[in-house]
Amino acid sequence: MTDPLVWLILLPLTWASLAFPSGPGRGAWLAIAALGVQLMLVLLLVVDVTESGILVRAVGGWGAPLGIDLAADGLSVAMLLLTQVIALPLAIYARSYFSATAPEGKYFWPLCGFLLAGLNGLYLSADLFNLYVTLELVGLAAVGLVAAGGGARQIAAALRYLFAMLLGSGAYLLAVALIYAAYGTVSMKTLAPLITAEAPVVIWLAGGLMLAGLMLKTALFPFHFWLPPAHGGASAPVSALLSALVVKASFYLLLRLWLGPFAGLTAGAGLLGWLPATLGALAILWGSCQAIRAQRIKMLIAYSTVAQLGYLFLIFPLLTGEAALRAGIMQAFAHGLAKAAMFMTAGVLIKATGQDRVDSLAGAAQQLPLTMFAFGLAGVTLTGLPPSAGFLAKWQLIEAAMAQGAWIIAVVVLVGGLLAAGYVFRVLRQGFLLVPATSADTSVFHPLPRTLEWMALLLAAASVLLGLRGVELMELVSLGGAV
Amino acid sequence: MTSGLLFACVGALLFVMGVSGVLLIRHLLRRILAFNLMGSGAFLVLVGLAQRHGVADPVPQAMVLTGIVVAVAATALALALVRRLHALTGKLEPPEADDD
Amino acid sequence: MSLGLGFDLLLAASLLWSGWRALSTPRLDRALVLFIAFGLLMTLTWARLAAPDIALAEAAIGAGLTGALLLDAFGALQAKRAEAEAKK
Amino acid sequence: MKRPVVIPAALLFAVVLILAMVDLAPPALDLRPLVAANLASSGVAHPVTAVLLNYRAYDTLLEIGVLLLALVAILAVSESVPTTSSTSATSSDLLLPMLGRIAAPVMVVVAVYLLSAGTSAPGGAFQAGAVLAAAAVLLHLTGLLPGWRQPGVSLRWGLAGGFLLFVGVGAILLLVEGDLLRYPPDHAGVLIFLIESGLTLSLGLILAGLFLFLSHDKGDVG
Amino acid sequence: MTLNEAMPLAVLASSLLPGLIIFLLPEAWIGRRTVLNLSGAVAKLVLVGVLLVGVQGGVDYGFGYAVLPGLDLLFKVDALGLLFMGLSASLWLLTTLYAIGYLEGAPQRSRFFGFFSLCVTATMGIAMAGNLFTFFIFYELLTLSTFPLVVHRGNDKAMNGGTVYLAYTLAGGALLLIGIIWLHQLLGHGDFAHAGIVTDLDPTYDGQLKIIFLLLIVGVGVKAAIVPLHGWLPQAMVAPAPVSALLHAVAVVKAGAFGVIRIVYEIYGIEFAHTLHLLTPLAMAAAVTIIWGSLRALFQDDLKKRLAYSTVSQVSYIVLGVALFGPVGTVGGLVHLVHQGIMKITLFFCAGNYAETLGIHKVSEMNGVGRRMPLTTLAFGVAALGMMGVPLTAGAISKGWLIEGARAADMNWAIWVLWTSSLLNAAYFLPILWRAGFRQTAPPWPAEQLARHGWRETAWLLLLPPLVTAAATLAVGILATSEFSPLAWAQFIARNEYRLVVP
Repeated sequence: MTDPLVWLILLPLTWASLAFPSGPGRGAWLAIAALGVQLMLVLLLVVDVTESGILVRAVGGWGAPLGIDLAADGLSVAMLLLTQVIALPLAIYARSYFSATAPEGKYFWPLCGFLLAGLNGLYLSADLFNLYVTLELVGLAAVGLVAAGGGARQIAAALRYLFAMLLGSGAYLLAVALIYAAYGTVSMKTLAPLITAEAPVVIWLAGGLMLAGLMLKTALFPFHFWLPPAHGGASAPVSALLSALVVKASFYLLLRLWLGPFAGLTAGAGLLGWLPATLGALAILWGSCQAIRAQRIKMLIAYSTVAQLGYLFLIFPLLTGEAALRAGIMQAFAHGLAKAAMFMTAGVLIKATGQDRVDSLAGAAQQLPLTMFAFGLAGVTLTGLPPSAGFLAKWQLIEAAMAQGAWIIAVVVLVGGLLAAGYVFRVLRQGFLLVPATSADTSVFHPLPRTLEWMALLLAAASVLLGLRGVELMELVSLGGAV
Repeated sequence: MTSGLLFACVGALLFVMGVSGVLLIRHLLRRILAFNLMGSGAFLVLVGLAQRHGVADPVPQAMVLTGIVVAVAATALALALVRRLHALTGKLEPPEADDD
Repeated sequence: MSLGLGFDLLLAASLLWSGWRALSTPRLDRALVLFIAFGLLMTLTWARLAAPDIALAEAAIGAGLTGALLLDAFGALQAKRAEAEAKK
Repeated sequence: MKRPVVIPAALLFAVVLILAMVDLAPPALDLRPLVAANLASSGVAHPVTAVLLNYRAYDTLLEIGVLLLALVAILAVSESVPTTSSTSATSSDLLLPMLGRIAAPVMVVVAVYLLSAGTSAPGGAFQAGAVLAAAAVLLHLTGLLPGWRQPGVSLRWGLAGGFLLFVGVGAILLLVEGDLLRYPPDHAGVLIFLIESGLTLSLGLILAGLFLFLSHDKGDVG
Repeated sequence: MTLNEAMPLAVLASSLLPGLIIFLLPEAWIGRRTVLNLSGAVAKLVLVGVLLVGVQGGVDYGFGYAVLPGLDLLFKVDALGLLFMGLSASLWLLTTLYAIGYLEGAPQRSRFFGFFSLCVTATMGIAMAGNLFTFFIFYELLTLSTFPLVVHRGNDKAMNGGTVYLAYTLAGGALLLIGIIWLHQLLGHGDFAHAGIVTDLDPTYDGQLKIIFLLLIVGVGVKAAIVPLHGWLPQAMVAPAPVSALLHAVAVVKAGAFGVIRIVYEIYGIEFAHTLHLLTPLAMAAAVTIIWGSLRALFQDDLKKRLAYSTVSQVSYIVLGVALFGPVGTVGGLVHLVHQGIMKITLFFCAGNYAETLGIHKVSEMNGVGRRMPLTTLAFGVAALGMMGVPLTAGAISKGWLIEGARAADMNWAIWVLWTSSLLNAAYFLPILWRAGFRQTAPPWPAEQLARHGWRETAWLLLLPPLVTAAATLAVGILATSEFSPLAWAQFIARNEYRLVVP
C-alpha cells in the first residue's frame, strides 16, 4: 500500500506543481510539510532496504527491458537520505530568507520541488534513458533557480551553467543512443552482464561520453568553470541546494555507472580510474588556492566546493575495495551537510551586513556568534578535522589509498586539508577580529530572524556529529549492487 | 548502407558540429542554434543506429519524442535568459569569465 | 543505386550543409532562416526513417515553435537595437 | 584560442565514432517483439503511443514535468513589469486577423483529430498540443491574442492541470494496482485517453506560454 | 551501561556540558555562569578523585563503541592517564577562579569560558584515550578549542599569533594522522597496551616502523614544543593570562609530552623502541630543546615570552626522562609532568597579576615590584626556585630522579645537559627575583589598574590561585616520599603498568 520508494518521486512532483498555481511566493508551508513526510519516507526506505536488500519496482508493471525499473540499494538510499536531510532544514531556512516580495523567491518553491523530484528520481532510476530525463529535470531546475530574479551577473552565470548542463546531458544522450544500438536495451540491470571488456568500440566511446558529460556536470577540474559564478551568484538557499546536493547527483550517477553497467570496462582497465583521480587532485589544489584568494565570501565557498568535489573523484582508482566507496559517500555527506550550512551562514552574514566581502566580516563573531559558530563547525568538517564526518571521510580515504599503495592520494588529501584550513580560518580570523566602534569600515549588523541562524547551526552540527557515529551509514552503503 | 545507418552518420557529424559550436561560438543566439544541432544529431543517432537494419523501432522513436520536448524546453529557457541578459546589458555575448 | 538512396544522400548533404551554414553564416537573420530550413529537412528525414510521429512533432515543435521563438527573439532584439540607435 | 584544440578533436571523434558505428554488430536484444506482444493489453494500437504512454509512461511523466518546469523558470527569470498590453503592430493589416479567425478553429479541429488518432496511428498529445499552441501563436501574431503577462490563477491551473492529472492518475494506480502507472488492461485505453486529453490542453497552454511569455518580455527595463 | 563504563563519559561531560550551556548564556548572567563553571570544575575534581582510588584498587574503567566499522572510539582510565587528569582537573579549578577574577568586566566572557571548558574536555579525552584514533580526535579538538582563546583579544597581534599557532599544530596534526593511519594499516588497530603493540610485527617492517615513529613524534612534538617545532609557543603568548597559564603551560604542551609517553611506552614499547635505536635520537632532540629553550629565555625582556621559552625547555625534561632507557628516568619524566605544571602555572598566574594590576609586561619594568606586591612575588619566587631545582621544591625531586636516571642509563652527557639547564634557569630567573626584591622602585607603574586594599595587593581571586600552587610546589617537594604524592603515583605507574623495577 504505502511504497516509500515511488512516493519519494511523486510527492515532490505534486507539491511542486501545486505550488505553482498557488501563486508567486506561495507554497512554503506545503513544501515544508511534504519534506517532513519525505524524510519519514526515506527513513522507512532505509528500514526496508536494511531488511530486504535491494528493492526493485517495475513502473507500469512491465519490468525491464520493456518498461522502466526503479531500484533502491544502499548507495541510492544513502543519497536519498542526504537529500531529504538537507532539504528540510533548508526549506525552513528559505521560508524565512525570502521576503514576501523578493523577486528571487517568487517561484522558488515550484522550482525547488521539481529539483528535488529530479534528484530523487535520479537516485532511484535504473534506466539509462530515464536517467537522462531526470538529469535534465535537475539541470533546468537548477538553472532556473540560479537565474531567478537576478541581475545581469546572475543571468550570465545561469547561461554559462545552462550550456554546461546541456553539453553534459547531450554527451550523455549520445552515449545512451550508442548503448541502445549496441545492446537493444537501456536497462542497467540488463546491460550489466552484457558489457564486458570485449565490448565494441562504440561502447568505449559511450563510456567516454558519459564520463566526460558527467564530469562536466559535476564541475570536476577543468570543467569547473561554470560552478563558481553560478553557485556564488545565486541567492543563499539556492547556493546551498546546488552545492550540497545537485553536483552530487551527477557524481552519484558516474559512480553508479562505473560500478554497475560499465564494471566490465572499468575493472579491465585499471589505469582508467587515475583519470578522474588526477583531475580530482588538481581540483583540490586549484579550488583551494582560488578560495584562499577569493574576495567575496560566497565565491570563497563556491571555490571550496570545486576543491571538495575533487575528493570524491580520488576514490576511482581505489574502487576495487569497498573502503573507497564508503569514503566517497562519507565525503558526500560531510560536504553536503557542511556546505549547505556554510552557504546558509553566508546568507545570514550577507543579509546582516549588506556586504559580501570577506573583509567586511570584522566583528561578526561578536554580533552573530551563533552564525560564526556554525561557520566554524562547517569549516571543521570541510577541513577534515576531528570529530567530524569530513574527518571520517579523510581517514577512510587515506586508509584505502595506503592499502593499495597509492601514497600520492594520501598526500593530496592531507595537503588539501591544510589548504582548506587556510580559507576557512581566513573567514574565522576576520570574524574574530574586533574593529574599534569608531572605525569607518565597521559593518552595521541588521537583526534577522533567528530561524536562519538555527537552521545553519543544525546542519553544521549534524556534519560534525556524524563524525562520532558513522557505522550505520557505512553499513547502509555496503548493502549494494542494485544494478 | 541503409538509410538508418546513413542518417546515424549524419547525426554523428551534426552532434560534433553542435558541440563545437556550443564551445566555440560566443554569440548566444547562435550558441542556442548549435545546441539544437547537437540535440538533433543525438536523436538521429538514436533512431538511425537502432534502425540500421532497416526495420522501424518504436522504442527509440518514443525516446526521441521525449527528447524533442525536453530540447524545446531547454531552448525556451535559454532564450528567456538571453533576452533578459540583453535587456540588462544590451549584449548578446556572455561577459568574460569573472572569477571573483 | 536506388532512387531512395540517392534521395537519402541528397537529404543528408542538405542537412549537413544547412546545419553548417546556420552556424557559420555571418548574418543572423539568414542563420535563423537556415535553421528553420534545417528543421524542415529534419522532418523529411524522420519521415524517411519511418518515424511519422517524430516527423509531426519535429514539424510542430522543432521547426515550428523553436523557429517562432528564435524569430521572435531576434525581432525583439532588433527592435531594441533600432530603438537604442534612434535615441542616439 | 580554443579553436585549434576543439576542431581537430571534434573531427577525430566524429571519424572514430562513424567507423565504430558502421562496424557495429546487431544487438543481442530486440524490444520490438515485446512491444508488439504486449500491444493488446496496452490500451492503444499504435506502438509509439504504447511506448510513450504505457511502457515508458514514466519518462513521459517526467518530461511533462521538465516542460512545466521550464515555463516556471522562464516566469521566474522574466521581469514582472506590467507593460501596457502589447497591441500588435500588425493591426493595420486586415488580412492577417482574418486568417487568424479562420485558421484557429481549423487548427483546434486538427488538434482534436490528432489526439484521437494517436491511439491507433501517428499523432497524440504532443502533436495535438503543439497544434493548439501554434493556433495560439497565430492568434497572437495576428493581433487577436495579447502577449501574456504574469499568468492569472486560472491560467496557472490550466498550465499545471494536465501534469497534475497525470501524476494523480499515476498515484491512484500506484495505490490501487500496486505499481506506478500500471493500467488495468481493461481500462488502459480510457485512462490513457483521459491523460492525453489533459496533456493536450496543458501542453498547448505550456507551449503557447513558452512563446507568449517570452514574447511579452521585450525586456524594457529602465 | 555500567557505572564503570559511564565514569569516563561523566568526566568528559563535567566540562563539556557546562561549556555548551555557557555558550548560550547571555553575557550579563555572570552569577549563573560562575556557578556552572565552578560546579563543573568541582564535579570533575571529585570524579577524578574517585577514579584515583578506583584505579589504585585495580578497577577497570572503560567505554568504547564503533565509529566506523573496525574503528572504535575507546576510553580507558589508567594510572598514567590519571596522572595527567589529576593535574588538569585541579589546575582547571584554580584557573577558573583566576579567570573569573582576571576577566571581570571584559567582553565576550561567555565565549571565553565556553571554549575554555571545551579545552579541558579535550585534555581529559587525550588522557583517557584508549587508542590512537581517540587520542587524535581529542588532540585536534584541543587545537580547535584553543584557537578562539588565543585570538580572544581580537586585535591584529592576536590574529597573527593564532595563525602561527594553527599553522604549526595543523601541519603537525596532518603528520600525526598519516602516521596513525599507516600504523593502522600494518596492525589493524591502534590500541594502547602497556607493553607496546608493534612488537608482533615481522622484522621486515622495522624500516617502516622507524618512519612511522618519526611521523608520530613530530606530530605530537609540535604541541610538546620540541625544537625546531616550538615556534608557535612564544607567539601564542598573546592570549589572556589564564589561557597562557592553563593551556600553554599545562594542557597543550603536556598533551604533546603525554603523547610522547603513550607512543614510546604503549605503542612501541620501551624495549622495542630501544632495539630500534629510536631512543637516543629522541633524547638528543630533547637535550637540544632543553638547552636552546633556556638560552632563548635568557634574552627575552617580555616576561611571558621568557616564561614561554622556559616552558619549551622544561617540557623536554619529560621527553628526556622517557628517552632515558630505564625505570629511574621514567619516574623522573612522569613526575616532572606534574611538577612542571604546578610550577609553571604559578609563574604565569604571577605574570598575569603583574600585568593586570600594574601593567607590567617586561622584566625591565619589574624593579621593586616585590614591595608593591609581596605575596605575588613570593609565589613567583618559590616557583622560580623550584624551576631551578632548589632543594625542598618540586623541581628538585624531578631533576634528581632525571639525573639518577641518566646515570643509571649510562648517558652522562644527559647529566651535563641537565646541569647546564639548571644554571641557565638560574641565569634567567635570579635577575627577575633580584629586580623585584632589591632594586628601587621607579614609580609610577606602567598602568596601575587595581589599588591596594590592606594586605590584598590585588583582587583576591587573582591572588589566591598562585599562592595555592606555590604552596603545592613546596608540598610536593617536601612530602615527595609520602603515599599520595605525585612521585608515589609515578612510581606506581612505572611499577604496575610498565612492569619496571623501581628502586
